[in-house]
Amino acid sequence: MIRVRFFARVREQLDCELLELPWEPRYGTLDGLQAALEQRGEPWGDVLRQPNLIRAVNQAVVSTNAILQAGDEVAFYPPVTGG
Amino acid sequence: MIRVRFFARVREQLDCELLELPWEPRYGTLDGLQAALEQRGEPWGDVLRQPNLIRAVNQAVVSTNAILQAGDEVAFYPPVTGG
Amino acid sequence: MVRPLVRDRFAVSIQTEPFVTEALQKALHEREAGAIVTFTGYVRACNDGAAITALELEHYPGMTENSLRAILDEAAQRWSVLAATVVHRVGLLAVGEPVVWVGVSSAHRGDAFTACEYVMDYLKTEAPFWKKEHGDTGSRWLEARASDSERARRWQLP
Amino acid sequence: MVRPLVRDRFAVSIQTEPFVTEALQKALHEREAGAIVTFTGYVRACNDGAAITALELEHYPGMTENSLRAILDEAAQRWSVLAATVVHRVGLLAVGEPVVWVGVSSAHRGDAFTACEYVMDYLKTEAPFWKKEHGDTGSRWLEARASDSERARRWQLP
Repeated sequence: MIRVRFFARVREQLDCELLELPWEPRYGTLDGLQAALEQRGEPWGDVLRQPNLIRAVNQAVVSTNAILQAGDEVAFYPPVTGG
Repeated sequence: MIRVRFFARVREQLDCELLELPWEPRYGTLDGLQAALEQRGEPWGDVLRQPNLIRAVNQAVVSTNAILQAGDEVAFYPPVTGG
Repeated sequence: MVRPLVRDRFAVSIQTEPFVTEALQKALHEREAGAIVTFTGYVRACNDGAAITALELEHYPGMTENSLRAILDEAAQRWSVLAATVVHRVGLLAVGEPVVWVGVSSAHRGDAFTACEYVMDYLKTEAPFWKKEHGDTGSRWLEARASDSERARRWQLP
Repeated sequence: MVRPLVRDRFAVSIQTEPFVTEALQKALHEREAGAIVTFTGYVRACNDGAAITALELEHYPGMTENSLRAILDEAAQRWSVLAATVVHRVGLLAVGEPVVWVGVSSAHRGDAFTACEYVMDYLKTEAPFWKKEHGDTGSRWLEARASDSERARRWQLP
């Protein structure tokens, strides 16, 4: 299984907070997972292609592509605005 | 009259907190006042000739010489160490 | 990166409840501390000209705490810090309420000022919190500010 | 230089009594304030290797207040400051006791951090306070530090 979380504006736009996906080989990279999610149709494609989207794997920000394994937690969110 | 205050180490070295001097023409400048005080004998000469002595006239620091008038308040003190 | 001796003095709290700065500051103080610098961030009545009625704060539980601890660890490696605390509130906050508190204690003031400002600049750009403003004319998610990114970049080592 | 509208929000207190930082900070807060930065200085147990039992603080009544107000005025002219307070204790203080508190409120954190640090740097080098340390091996007046003069010089305008 792979767990995918969405936060803030991204969460609202997708109307989705958490996906728990049975493991598939196409989820073996972060880019592969994102492509699979974009293929779910609108609004998924537009929302996940927005500029400045932040991606985190196992609660650490990833700035390029990354290898994923079953059990990983991935998050997509907009630039942070706390403080 | 001219009022002369001493603070901290300078106060202790002179064993004097406040002088109230009847006005004399030789007190007409800050340097003149200091020379007159230094002539009071030891420890006055040594203490007032110490490096880094700060001089204030009417509660404002003065870095060179200054004109004094009857009624002025002059202070001599070491570099400040508050905070 | 496990550094238990240092970690003890570094505290992070994500909470909905208000905080009492006096108590937080007292907990930071110790015999060798000559200086404590604190930052408190508040919900402002007005932002970019829009009147605000409330602020809603979302975060990424787990990652937020790890992110703040990593920022404190980095500050403690770069400056001489005796203890440091970050408290950040989440949920719905009214205008005037405190949102975040950062306190740093140090032997001398230079380290305390610098480390406190560093923690705030990285918290603003790295810790996964998001603000949604509620106002008379509706609600909107805040946009990240370029000025915050620039402030954080000042701290990058060559 | 009379600026009554500004002066109202700038408070200076020289006192022997302890202070409560929570109350001081609350008095600084207003609806437009997004940030409050505070500095608290404490009596350290140890200074330059010598064990301290108490610290005695002398000041120049009248000049001290004027000097601190002038420093706050200058800070308010150079940065966007909503309100600022300086509290400085005098008399005999035990190890661990707070000596000085500086708080600055501003719309944004950059101005609050900078103005607070500026006030402390000038207080250290210009306000007429003197510290005498009492320890196991006797008493001594503290010497001014060159590092404090250097910190203050950083703020000089060209």
